Amino acid sequence: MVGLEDLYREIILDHYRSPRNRGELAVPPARRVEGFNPLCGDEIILYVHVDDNNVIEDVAIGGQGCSISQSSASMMSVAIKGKTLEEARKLIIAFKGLMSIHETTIGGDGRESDIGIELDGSADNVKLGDLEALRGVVKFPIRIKCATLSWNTLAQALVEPTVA
Amino acid sequence: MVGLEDLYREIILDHYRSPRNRGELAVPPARRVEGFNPLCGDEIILYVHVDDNNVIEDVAIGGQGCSISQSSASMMSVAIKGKTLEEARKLIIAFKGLMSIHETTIGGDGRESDIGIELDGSADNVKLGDLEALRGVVKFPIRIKCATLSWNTLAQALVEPTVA
Amino acid sequence: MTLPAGIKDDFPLLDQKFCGHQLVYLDSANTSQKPQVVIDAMANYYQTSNANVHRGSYELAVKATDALEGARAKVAQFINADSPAEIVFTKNATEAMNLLARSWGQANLNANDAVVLSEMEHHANIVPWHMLHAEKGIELRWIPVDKSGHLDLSNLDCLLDGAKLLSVTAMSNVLGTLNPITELAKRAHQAGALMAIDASQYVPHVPTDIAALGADFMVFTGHKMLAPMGIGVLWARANLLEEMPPFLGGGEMILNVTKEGFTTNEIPWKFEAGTPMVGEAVGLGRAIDYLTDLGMANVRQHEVGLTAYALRTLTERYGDKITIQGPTEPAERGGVMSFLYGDVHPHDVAQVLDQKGIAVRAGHHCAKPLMDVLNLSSTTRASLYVYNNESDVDKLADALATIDDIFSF
Amino acid sequence: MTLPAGIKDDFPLLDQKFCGHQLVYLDSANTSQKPQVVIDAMANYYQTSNANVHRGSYELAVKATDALEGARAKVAQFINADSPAEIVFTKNATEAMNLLARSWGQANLNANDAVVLSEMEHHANIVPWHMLHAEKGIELRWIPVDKSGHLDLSNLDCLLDGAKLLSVTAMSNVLGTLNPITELAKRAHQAGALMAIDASQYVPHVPTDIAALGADFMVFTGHKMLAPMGIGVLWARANLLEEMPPFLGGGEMILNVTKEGFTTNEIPWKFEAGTPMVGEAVGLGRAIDYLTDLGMANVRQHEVGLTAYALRTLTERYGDKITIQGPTEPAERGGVMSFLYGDVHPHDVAQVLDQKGIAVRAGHHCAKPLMDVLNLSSTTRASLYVYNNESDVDKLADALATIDDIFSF
Ligand SMILES: Cc1ncc(COP(=O)(O)O)c(C=O)c1O
Ligand SMILES: Cc1ncc(COP(=O)(O)O)c(C=O)c1O
Repeated sequence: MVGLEDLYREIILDHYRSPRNRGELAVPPARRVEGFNPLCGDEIILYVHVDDNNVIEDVAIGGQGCSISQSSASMMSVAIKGKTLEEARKLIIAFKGLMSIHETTIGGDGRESDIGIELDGSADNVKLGDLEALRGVVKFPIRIKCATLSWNTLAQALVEPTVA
Repeated sequence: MVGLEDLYREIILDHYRSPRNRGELAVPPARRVEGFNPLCGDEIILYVHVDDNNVIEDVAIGGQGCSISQSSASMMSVAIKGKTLEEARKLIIAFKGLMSIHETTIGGDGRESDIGIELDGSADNVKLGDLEALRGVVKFPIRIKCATLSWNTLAQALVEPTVA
Repeated sequence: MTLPAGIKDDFPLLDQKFCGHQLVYLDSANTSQKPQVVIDAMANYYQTSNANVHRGSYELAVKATDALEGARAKVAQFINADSPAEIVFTKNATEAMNLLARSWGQANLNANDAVVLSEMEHHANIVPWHMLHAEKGIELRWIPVDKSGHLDLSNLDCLLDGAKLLSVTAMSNVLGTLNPITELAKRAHQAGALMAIDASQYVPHVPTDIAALGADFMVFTGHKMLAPMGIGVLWARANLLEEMPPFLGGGEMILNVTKEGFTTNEIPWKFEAGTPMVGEAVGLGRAIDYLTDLGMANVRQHEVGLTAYALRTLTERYGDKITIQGPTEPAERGGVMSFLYGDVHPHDVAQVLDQKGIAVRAGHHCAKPLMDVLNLSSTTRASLYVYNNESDVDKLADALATIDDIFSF
Repeated sequence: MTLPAGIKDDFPLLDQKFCGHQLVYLDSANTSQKPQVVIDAMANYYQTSNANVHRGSYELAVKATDALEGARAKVAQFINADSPAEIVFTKNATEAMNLLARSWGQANLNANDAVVLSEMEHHANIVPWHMLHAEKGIELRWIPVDKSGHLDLSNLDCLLDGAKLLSVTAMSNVLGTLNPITELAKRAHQAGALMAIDASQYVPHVPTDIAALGADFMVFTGHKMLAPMGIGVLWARANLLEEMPPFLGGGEMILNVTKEGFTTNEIPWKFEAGTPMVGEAVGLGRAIDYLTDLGMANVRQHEVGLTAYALRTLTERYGDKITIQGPTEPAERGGVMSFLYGDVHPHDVAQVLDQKGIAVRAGHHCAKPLMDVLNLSSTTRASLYVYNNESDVDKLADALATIDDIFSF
């Protein structure tokens, strides 16, 4: 039987209670992208500042939402800060891989857009670290969108042309 | 059990085989009205010549259709020829009364229009004569429209303003 | 007790366990469960009477046609319509509202003509009008919602000035508010406008007399009133239907078709293109019989009582921690209770309840403009129907306590 | 024998007597009967999984959503579509064709743009285009039908010249003719037009590979393929659906709604406003499983064989007295046989057959322009499906003899 403890792991609740990297960044040099889950009204405002060496120098998160979407965003911000774009992309792929079961079959109000990144094997040995705690979400298919909201928003931020 | 003999009575088949008053009349002095049952494509062209004394001096029937619609039209032509408008109206009411069971509940393609004549008791002692043979039609609800087609067309002819 | 004690047993789906807990279904404003008699009526239709309607001369086709038209007559009687010819079957309330907007709207609305809605409408009574706005430039005006969850009618005359249509929900699917339809219809008519009501949340719960309500159009949906999905209703006064142009084109709705054009059938068939959902109509007819046997006055009384119990129980146990939207007086509302629990996100509240077998809905309830007015992104919503009882409410109240185990900090 | 011997037993309705005679159902082109497994699947859905879809976070809502989307995936696979996102559920084929005409047509057709139809179309593929003609002044052109019941393509290039869309039935519901869709699609594309097919009579009877057919749009209807009434399908290439404006407005089809406007959801949900018919989708999915188990190639083979038998039997027994419309070669047609019996009116023919328990349809079969071309006001039509066998054909042939008892003169 699937229990709530699979979903609400301690580390997830910790990020929900005390979100990391909350706030705003100056735009530019940062980019600002919004993500939206119309099913539950969750909303994320993501600021990413990529420096000239293609390193994510800073990240900030705004918006509001449920425990899963908020903690996923918080954990993501920690995971990508200081990483290169290349590494961040691999993380996206690895995380989406973790969440990939079921996602496309739920549909209806709020299926996220195709993120435009191939889910191939190239991210197989990426270490997800704390993010592994979100693995339990796949047992609650309807919540997968909550967990992937920030990641889809990040993917969008990284494919957009660099703001001058 | 309802059998075909209730529907296809000998007198009905006789009128179908040898339709009375088939043909056309000169318009004017006669009026020409068309009736149409889109369900089965049956069609009647009715010519009625009413003289100055409000007597139906002549009737003619054109068109084509199934045994029931054709024989009903033929029997009607016999019944109304030589009758006053008043008598013809009473006949319509009496015949519609005979057929009234079910008619409005069938619907769909081809429900006839409201004939604009009240179905009251005023025609209770009108003699239908041979037309009684059509009584069996009510046991075959879908055929009621076939039987009433010519009568609705007649009703229409009689409510229309006199053609000069 | 106004409804039979064993009523839950009529609904096979409710006799299920989820996650080890007996299901407590509190999402009837979303869709209702079906009594076995309705499920059986549909199965029986397909086993004994299935045929295409209005087309065949054989016995089976007559049975199917009678099944469809019999259901139509039941619907007409249930809402006290003048005639079955005023009942148009659609696939749901949404299609019915689109039919109204497309057909009546196309024929009667021009650029800058105003349609008055309220801020508490379901998207079904908003988006079709937005589409007409985009196409024809009609103007939309909005009756505001006040803090108590009622319509603020202080500016109504002004809003209705020159308007062609007032289209308002009879009962809010978020706040539970029952709106003063009779008064609204009167004032719409005084202003020269017609009145449409979205009765999707009303017809299933409140005895409905369309003549007394005084509206010109009404839409509702089968699946919220114990009937299957896939069937909805547009009721309109016959003279309005007569004048409206057709909506969808095809078989059934025509009188004649040539290569040059077509003529339309009589009402209501003029608006029912293609093969209708006879099985669903039979299900709807049976659901109406079931509700009539219960007595709609009893249904309403049951829900008022249970809503009162729920409002009292939740407030007593959770005080300020729980905020229930909409009117506080049970007589002014239906059994739809949207609430916030502390600052726990509604999605998390619903998730925890689900683990206790309690089915509630979290989200915007297809009423985003209202959510904007309430300044909320979502709520948790528990909604009641004939099969719910005080024990269901108690279980909801108990389960809410476990939220703190996870989210209190 | 390509289909199981006991197949009739799967269909409870067929086990009935009318007027003392075992029912012989020969009206499947009108609507098909349902196997018990389909009836059970729907009942089971309502007993175990019923909830509104895409909206609830609870377990039951997930089950219902999976039921709907699972059915969509089955439909996609059944016709070899690229993705379930290309499958839009409607209430019937007629609504699907109206969706195409309204949405794609409104966005892509202007005054004097030509749409090419054929003279053998069902009203569902005529009236929506007449409505666009009336609204926007599009031009309709007609591919003629020749004496053998085939499309006369000698003028096709001319008809397609400058046309925007070719919309043709894959199989005539009156003549049984199978049209050369792959060729038509190619020639439409060469002329710069898109190709739509009305596959209402095709998908139920012939293995369908939409990629091989090469069309851009296809509509069909559940109730003619062993599934319940109340569900139909529009298939379209994803890129076309993406570009098409919405059809009906309401819940489900939106991404966001404000008082100022709305944005649309992704395909296919963009086109599915309001609560969908989940029970019917489940029924359709189960019907597809049933047909897949039979094997669509076997279904087609069975029908070709039985049609050959019927054409032979009727002609041998009644010679010139019976006139069967459409292609004489079984491989070029489906099991739809419209006929005239002497000069007895089709309504009378059907009536006599009904008294022998034989259900056939008499009328214009919603194809009045074709009837005009054939210079007929109606025909009697017997149509075959998986549950029919040679004995049914024999009973039809025997019963026809009794017509003379009444009408020979
Ligand atoms: C060829 C054809 N197209 C369209 C339809 C319409 O199907 P429906 O009535 O289910 O919309 C039919 C059947 O009636 C048909 O035979
Ligand atoms: C007030 C209201 N109107 C309209 C609808 C739409 O009903 P349906 O989805 O059956 O079309 C609903 C339910 O979803 C509702 O609550």
